[in-house]
Amino acid sequence: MSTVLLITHGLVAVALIGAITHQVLALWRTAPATPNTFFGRLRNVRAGSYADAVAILYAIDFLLGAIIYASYRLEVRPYLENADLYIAAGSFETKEHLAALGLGLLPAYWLFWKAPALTNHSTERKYVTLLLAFYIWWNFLVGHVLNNIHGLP
Amino acid sequence: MIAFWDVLHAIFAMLLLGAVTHQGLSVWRKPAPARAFIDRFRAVNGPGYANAVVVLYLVTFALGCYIYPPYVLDVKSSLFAAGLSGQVGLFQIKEHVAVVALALLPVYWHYWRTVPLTEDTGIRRFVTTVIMVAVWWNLVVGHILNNTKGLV
Amino acid sequence: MSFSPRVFSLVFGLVYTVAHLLEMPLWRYYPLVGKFSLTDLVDLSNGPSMNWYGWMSYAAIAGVIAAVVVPKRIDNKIPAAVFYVLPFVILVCGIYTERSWFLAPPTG
Amino acid sequence: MADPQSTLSRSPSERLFSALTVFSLVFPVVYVVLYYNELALFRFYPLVGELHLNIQPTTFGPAMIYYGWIIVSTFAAAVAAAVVPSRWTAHLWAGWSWLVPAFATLFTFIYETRWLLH
Repeated sequence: MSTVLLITHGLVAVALIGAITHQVLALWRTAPATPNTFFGRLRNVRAGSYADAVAILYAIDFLLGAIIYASYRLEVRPYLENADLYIAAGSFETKEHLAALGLGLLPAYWLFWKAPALTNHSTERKYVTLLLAFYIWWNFLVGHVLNNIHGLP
Repeated sequence: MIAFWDVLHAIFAMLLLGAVTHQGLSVWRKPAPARAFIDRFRAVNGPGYANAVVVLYLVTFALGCYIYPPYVLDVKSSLFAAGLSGQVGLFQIKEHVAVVALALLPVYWHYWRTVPLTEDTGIRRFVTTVIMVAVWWNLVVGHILNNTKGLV
Repeated sequence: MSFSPRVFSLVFGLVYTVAHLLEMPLWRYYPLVGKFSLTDLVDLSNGPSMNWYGWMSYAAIAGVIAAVVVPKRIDNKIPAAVFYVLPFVILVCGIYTERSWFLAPPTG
Repeated sequence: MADPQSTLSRSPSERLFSALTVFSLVFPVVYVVLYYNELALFRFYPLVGELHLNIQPTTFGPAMIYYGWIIVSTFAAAVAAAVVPSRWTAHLWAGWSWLVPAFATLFTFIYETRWLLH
């Protein structure tokens, strides 16, 4: 069962990383995107339209992660400690904390995009979105590396 | 070091999944204004993705070829010894599914970039959908196997 | 001289399937010892052999030759319906040869 | 002359912005304090699938206090966001809403280097 939840966690993360990467690239674009190129299309999106998707996907992915975290704690963490893989264990700890900090950032993130009253806070919006994107990418990479070292049963 | 290539393979697979899913869903969409998020996800310019899908597929495929020997030596033998031959069989099928999409890549590109979009819409839609499903199958199977035993 | 993507896809898929069904790789790779061989190195100390690259090599060579050699008028005669069938041919043959992994665990 | 700000009732956007800023400031600070000091509201023992307020014997398996950190941080941040009057935060720089989480992130990386010294 945790394999199914893990794969789902991974697939939701793929959708989440797609949405936040589209948004960040569009948000931080300085020059106009060159049309008809892959990278140009990646950035040539309406950044605001991703806020709902990112918030919902993040919440779902956090919940899935929180559920399978118990299996990780029972199966993977002891393996890492017995195998002296402390950097891997420590990396996953940062993943855990960054996921929580991202959850705490979600209201600010969503409101900076959605609340009409906050439209003039473009600088804050850029940094809040960038920070959330960093959390998502970091957790995605660390999650992959850890899963490659030792999976869930 | 092999773990680096494995994660790189996964990242390119993810980019490929994004591009081919955008295009794959767009070929089944009837022209209409796109308001909801999933509609905008599908209301993309299909031809614009063909080159990206071909390049991303070849890079992902090449990375897969590179990490395949360590998989045979390390993972396949362990799974077989552990009696998980069903999972080994799943990965064997992943090989063939990868070749199905590889074989279709030239004709996929042909129908997107050479043939006028008003012609051969059926085969274009079918070939694009097959490649999309193949990429999804291989990504999920790859993750299942990686979860069972990784490349270290 | 032109290169026909349709002919290439068709020939690549069919040759791969035949090479795979007949267990006939152009070359084999032995990852344990890092050796390439055109023949089957029966000596077990070489570890497992990988034939997948060899099947694809046959398919790629045949595909490229056909894509260049086959004239345009024949290429145009290939019905698009062929590409509705080709994926299933490759896949069904692939699953058929791998069935033993699911039925009775194979010996090697 | 009376300060117009204090006499006028705050607009919904100001209250919203104030609550948002407070939530974003309080959550990371509370969360970091909790995990740095390993303070647990409750402990979840996945091996036996039980929640406990107190520490259980080792036969219960490893204890997880992550869930508690999340719940307490969210609750504290929400209460603060509801309670803190917007006139206190009216002049607060909006950038704190990302800078404080950024500092919390930096602290997390520094703190987790402890695993390197294992």
